[in-house]
Amino acid sequence: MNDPMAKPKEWFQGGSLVWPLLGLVALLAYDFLFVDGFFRLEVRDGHLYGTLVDILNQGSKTMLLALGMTLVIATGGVDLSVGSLMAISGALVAVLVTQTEMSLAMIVPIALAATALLGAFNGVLVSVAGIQPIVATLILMVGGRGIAMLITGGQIVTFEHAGMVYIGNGHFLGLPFTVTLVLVMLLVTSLLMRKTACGLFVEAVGDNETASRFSGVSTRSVKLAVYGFSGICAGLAGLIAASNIKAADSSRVGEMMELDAIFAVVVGGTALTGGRFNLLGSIIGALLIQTLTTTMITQGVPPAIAPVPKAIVIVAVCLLQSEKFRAEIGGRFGRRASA
Amino acid sequence: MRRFIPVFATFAVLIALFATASGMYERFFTARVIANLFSDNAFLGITAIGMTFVILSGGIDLSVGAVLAFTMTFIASMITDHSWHPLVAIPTALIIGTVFGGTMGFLIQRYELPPFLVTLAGMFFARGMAFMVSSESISIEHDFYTALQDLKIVVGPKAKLKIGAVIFLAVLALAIFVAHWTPFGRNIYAIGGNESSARLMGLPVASTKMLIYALNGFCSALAGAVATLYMGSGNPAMGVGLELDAIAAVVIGGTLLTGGVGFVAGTLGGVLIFGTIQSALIFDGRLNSWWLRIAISVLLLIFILLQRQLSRFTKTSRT
Amino acid sequence: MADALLALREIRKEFPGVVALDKVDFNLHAGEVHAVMGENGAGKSTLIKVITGVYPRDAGSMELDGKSLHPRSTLEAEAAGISTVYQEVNLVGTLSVAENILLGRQPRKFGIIRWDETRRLAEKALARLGLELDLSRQLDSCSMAIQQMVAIARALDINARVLILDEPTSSLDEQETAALFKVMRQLRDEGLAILFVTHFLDQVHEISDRITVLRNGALVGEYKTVELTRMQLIGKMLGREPEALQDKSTGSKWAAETRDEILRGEGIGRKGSVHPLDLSVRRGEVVGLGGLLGSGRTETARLLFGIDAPDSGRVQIDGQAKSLNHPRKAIANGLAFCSEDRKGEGIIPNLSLRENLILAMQASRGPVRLLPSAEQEQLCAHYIDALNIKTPNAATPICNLSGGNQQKVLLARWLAMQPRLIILDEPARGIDVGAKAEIEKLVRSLREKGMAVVFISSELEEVVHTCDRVAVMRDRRKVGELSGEEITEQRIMDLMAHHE
Amino acid sequence: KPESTTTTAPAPSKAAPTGESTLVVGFAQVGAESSWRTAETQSIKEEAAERGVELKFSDAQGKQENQIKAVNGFIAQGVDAIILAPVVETGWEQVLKDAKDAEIPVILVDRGLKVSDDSLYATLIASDFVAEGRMAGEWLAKKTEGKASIIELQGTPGSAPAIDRKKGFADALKEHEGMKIIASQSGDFRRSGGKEVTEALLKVHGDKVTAIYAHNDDMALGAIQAIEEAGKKPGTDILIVSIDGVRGAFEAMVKGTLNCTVECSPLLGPLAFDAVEKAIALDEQPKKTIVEDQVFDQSMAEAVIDSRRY
Ligand SMILES: Nc1ncnc2c1ncn2[C@@H]1O[C@H](COP(=O)(O)OP(=O)(O)OP(=O)(O)O)[C@@H](O)[C@H]1O
Ligand SMILES: Nc1ncnc2c1ncn2[C@@H]1O[C@H](COP(=O)(O)OP(=O)(O)OP(=O)(O)O)[C@@H](O)[C@H]1O
Ligand SMILES: [Mg+2]
Ligand SMILES: [Mg+2]
Repeated sequence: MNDPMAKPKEWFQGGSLVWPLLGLVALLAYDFLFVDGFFRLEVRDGHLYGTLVDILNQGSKTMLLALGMTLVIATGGVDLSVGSLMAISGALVAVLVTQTEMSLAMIVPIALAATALLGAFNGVLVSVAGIQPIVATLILMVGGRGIAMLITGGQIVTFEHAGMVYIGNGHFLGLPFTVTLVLVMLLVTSLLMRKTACGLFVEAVGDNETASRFSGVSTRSVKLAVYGFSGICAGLAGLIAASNIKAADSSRVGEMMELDAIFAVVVGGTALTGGRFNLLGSIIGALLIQTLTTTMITQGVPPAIAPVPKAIVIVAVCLLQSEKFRAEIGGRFGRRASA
Repeated sequence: MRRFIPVFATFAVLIALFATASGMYERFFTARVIANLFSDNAFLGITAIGMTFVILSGGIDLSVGAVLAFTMTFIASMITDHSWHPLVAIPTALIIGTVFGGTMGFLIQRYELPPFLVTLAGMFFARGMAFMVSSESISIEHDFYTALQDLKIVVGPKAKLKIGAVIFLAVLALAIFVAHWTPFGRNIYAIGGNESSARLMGLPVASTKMLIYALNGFCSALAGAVATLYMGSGNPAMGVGLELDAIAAVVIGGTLLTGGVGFVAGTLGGVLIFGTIQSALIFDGRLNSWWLRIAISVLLLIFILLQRQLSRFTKTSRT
Repeated sequence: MADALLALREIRKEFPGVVALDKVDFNLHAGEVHAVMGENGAGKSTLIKVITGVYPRDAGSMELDGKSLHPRSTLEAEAAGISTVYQEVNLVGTLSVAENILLGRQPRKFGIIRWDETRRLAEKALARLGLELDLSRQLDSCSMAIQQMVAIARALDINARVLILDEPTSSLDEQETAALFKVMRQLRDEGLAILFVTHFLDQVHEISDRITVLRNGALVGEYKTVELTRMQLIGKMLGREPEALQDKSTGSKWAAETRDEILRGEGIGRKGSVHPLDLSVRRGEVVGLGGLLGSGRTETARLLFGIDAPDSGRVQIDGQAKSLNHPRKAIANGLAFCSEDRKGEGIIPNLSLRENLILAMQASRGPVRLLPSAEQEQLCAHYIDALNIKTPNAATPICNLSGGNQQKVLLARWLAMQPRLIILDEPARGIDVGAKAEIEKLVRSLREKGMAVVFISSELEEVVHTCDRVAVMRDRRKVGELSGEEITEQRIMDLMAHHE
Repeated sequence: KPESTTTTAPAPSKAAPTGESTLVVGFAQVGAESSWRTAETQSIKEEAAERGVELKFSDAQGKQENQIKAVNGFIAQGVDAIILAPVVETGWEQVLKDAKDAEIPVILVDRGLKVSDDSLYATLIASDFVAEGRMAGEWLAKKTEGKASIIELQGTPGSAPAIDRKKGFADALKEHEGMKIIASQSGDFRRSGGKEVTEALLKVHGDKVTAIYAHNDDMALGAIQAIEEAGKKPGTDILIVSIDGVRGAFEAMVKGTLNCTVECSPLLGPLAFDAVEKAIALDEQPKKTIVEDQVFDQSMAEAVIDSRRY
């Protein structure tokens, strides 16, 4: 396949972090110039305090979701159910924390196991039953929220459990604990992907599933694993979300977050068609979208029309990444059509 | 013939579903319920048809719900607040929708941007614009409009097809024709099947792709117009999540998200399966909010699996 | 000679890390068949893609009929009268055979496609190549050869002044090649200019009037075919004197009966694909599968490798019954399968050469024990050298390699596994003469070490030359088996064409 | 105190089911997006069970189109009456006409509709969202003596309560020069939304903020957490007033972190079914019943918290 257009949708090789980073920097530059106190950082009670810290903390959920989503997308799939899985893990934890004597060391694994299992269920639908990913995960997106509401009886279950509260509100090394959580997950995932053959298999399956299967890769297990992993990430994000507000809001938590996560992944350089992926890029993408949200809140953009600037930023970042666009604008990139 | 199996499977599933519901609920198997199925799902159906083309070409469009909302609000606002005549307001809205879709198509095609992101931006943009036109829902007061709304075809005892349903069916017929008997339609299939090949085969890939999104923008706007006829108002918050319903309907109808494979007629089946599940659950009325969600998903799952199983029957040896 | 219809001057094309074409001149005249020859990666396909506007050229000029030519897409090239069959079949697999032939040019009335007319025209286009196919069949479900024929039929059907064929015959058998040549001659006589690329030297001499040879992206020269002997041609392509390329030894004839049976299939078959057949392969033996297009050779290979599950019969490996229902199991039992469909079933396009090469090996090691990178590098270095793979480095995405080099990487993927039985389905597809000899040598040496080979090829000569035993297939049924001295082209052809 | 057309939400009736053939009533609910909403659903379900009415429940997941489908479904099914909690005010004309043609009375709960013809529905039992917003504003004005810098946490853009509660609050503020809304953002009626928005705005506006007005309690509860994390005392450093009167709000008031909530009672079941019965019997009834809203502040919280049912 030595022709340049065999993958026209491929938009740039997963690898270049320059463009999403540039988008993020541009946005931050805007904030620096126009938003008072955006960069103000102070130390309070031994930890950093400021808008930037909030962005890290609030963005942690999207970052975690984006980690799992990256792998799913790399296999050529997509996971719409992450928001509902967040609700389920939050609901489970809230109910277990308030109604049983179990320790957190038991509860958290239970919640994560549950979401991992449900994620794997997505994987089964996709790889064994052969249902298309969007629809397969749509099923759990609708039903999962039902399950979460079933667990909490449709109520908002509040808790005061110190350990649970710490996850989303505590501080570690002067930064929100969630930052550590994200970093650990990123590190573990990166190691798993680059120091074992998992990354190779994920990319191979996403790039050419048939050829991978013929080479002896167990495409089914790969898919089961990535959806399960996405479930775990969603579970963790759910824990943070619940901990953040010290409550499980099973009917609302995580709504629309799947779109944010997918956005983060794609902006970060992983093509929706599967194949090469870029974990760090997804994290940057998630930061970008959180910075945007926070900027709009602080800038007082009327909420009803807040989507408009969001749309503009998305398109701008996309165009920035488009080689063709850069060529057209820059001119000096020459007439070299992108390969 | 083999190519049609998934469509047959879809309709077989629909019939099975309908029969089950009819057995379970009194008054379900009536002309009225069937007519309602078309009237209530007309605007979903129209967006799903547009979406079918997009998906056949290997793309996706997340903006449909928001464009529908914008169109509704625009039409309502123009008629009620600015006293435009409906016959001016509706075509204007359709043109705006088409241009909007075409613009997204342009970005996707020209700069090779991922459709997912561009249409996501389109969704945000259109939603924001809908709220900019009006932050509240507006009712449409115009005699001509009321007259339009009252147009209906009586198809049985207490059963009537409202104007929306009629438009839906007309669009469906037209779409089937376009998909199968015009070069444009075939080019869509070719692009979805293998875009690089389509390009090397010398097909007009660029213009076709732009047209597809323009067409879908038109369909979304038309769906918006139909929705105003359905409800007599414009609501900027309407159609949240409609894109997912539309995509689901298309896929249940046997179209592959990878592009190139599927039928417009299948989409009708998908929409009706969706609508029937909803109707059946309304007839049941015993489930609370969470069981309702669980039931919808379980039913969807069952019928998707059934559809797949049926269409697998005759799978050719090589896949 | 009159002015050239298509004239290229000092064309240059560079890819990151590779100069694919450097100051290449090329003249194509009306009424000639002009062969472009060169090793894998010499730049033939790139030259073609520059002509048709797939790649913009970096420097140089092109003229068509005296007017300067600047196509920016194939659409424009086609409008200028250039019709092309690319090296990799570029058709839409999800559409029917008939549509693929006429896509974009369907006969219509008031803008409405006339399907009956479409089918009639498609039928006609195929008939010209002596082909009769089920027109409504989805192209995907047809074998590579048929796909290639359809692509050719499509290109011939376009009213063009220049016809470009990039390795059109790579998976065709002799009959179809003959049919194609007949049409080519006819078109040439009608005044068409035909650019033809192939690695089959016989074909070059049979059909072409002139030859342009490329080496490493540079022009070696333009010659009249009649003035260039086969050996000279090879010399020009390789840039050195051809040594004993035609190592005539047919390998050691193994005393087959004394060898252990590695694989034994009894009555294996699958409804709708192959009729139950017996097949056994012994250690150190090369078993050929002969047959015409669509005779079921590939299908048989797929059954053996567990891609399609057989629904009758049983398979024994080393005398033990095994159920091979997934390639993974087949691989675990020492089998390997090099598919004929390089693009669809072989390469992982965006991954690097290295990742493509180690994929099968890594898959059998499981996800945890990553092959140490030193070992990976060593493997790559070894095979890049052994198979003479032309690439900037092992990290290059495989989709940037030329077709033949991709094929070599895939072979390396399997050879690295040191399988006990390898199934090679058209392994020589798109491989240059030098490489072909290399691969043959390699296979022989592996056989020496006891590897068994199932060999599928449309080139009878190659089959005769390589195989210890040949199972001949017709209509997806095994119709006979030849061994030892019985293996001659004539005998195989007789069996294939059903006089027993 | 109550005016003739206003009433406080009564306790559920204990009347035994009547022995006649059971009534079938369809209830087209918006969704289950907040604790207030689930309390309303609960109230109607309990009352139906209490009266032996067969209730057909439909959850529209927040979408008007689904609600219309539900009403159409109820009509096709031939229910005796329909209770509708409309998600927005317009767009009901057609489906209500169909109901009327089928002679099925429609009882609207919790907000009114804009229809050209009043006879399309039997009666409306509703809270006055504008009044709620006004009451919250007036309370805050009194408490701060007309001087405040306020952050407003809006509900979901486009939803009727968000629009009306914003309007009412703004009305109340008109009379007080010193009261300014310095920022107004949507928290989407969510606890997490309330927290995120407050968190961000406190960073920007710092010590200027003296009060927060939230369109529902959930957002206020989120805001309280954000204030605490910013090292301030909610309820003292920053006054917080919200609407709905869910249990969590009362608990917060007892703790002193919330200052005031305006009750908007979701316990409409008994009233709704009274109206249903009257409508079926074709009895006279007022076209509109406003459920009176009550302002609760910290001083009353302790006393009433145990009697809160949602
Ligand atoms: N898209 C591309 N990006 C980078 N390098 C490329 C690309 N296409 C081709 N090349 C390189 O250009 C050189 C010439 O390739 P080309 O495909 O023209 O060879 P070829 O003569 O057709 O060989 P073959 O006989 O194997 O088909 C090769 O080294 C190849 O690796
Ligand atoms: N003339 C034909 N008409 C219709 N279908 C055909 C024809 N020839 C082959 N096929 C189908 O193509 C598929 C591929 O056959 P297969 O690949 O096994 O053949 P093969 O012997 O390997 O030939 P090839 O040289 O084409 O690879 C089979 O499903 C076969 O039914
Ligand atoms: Mg080539
Ligand atoms: Mg074959």
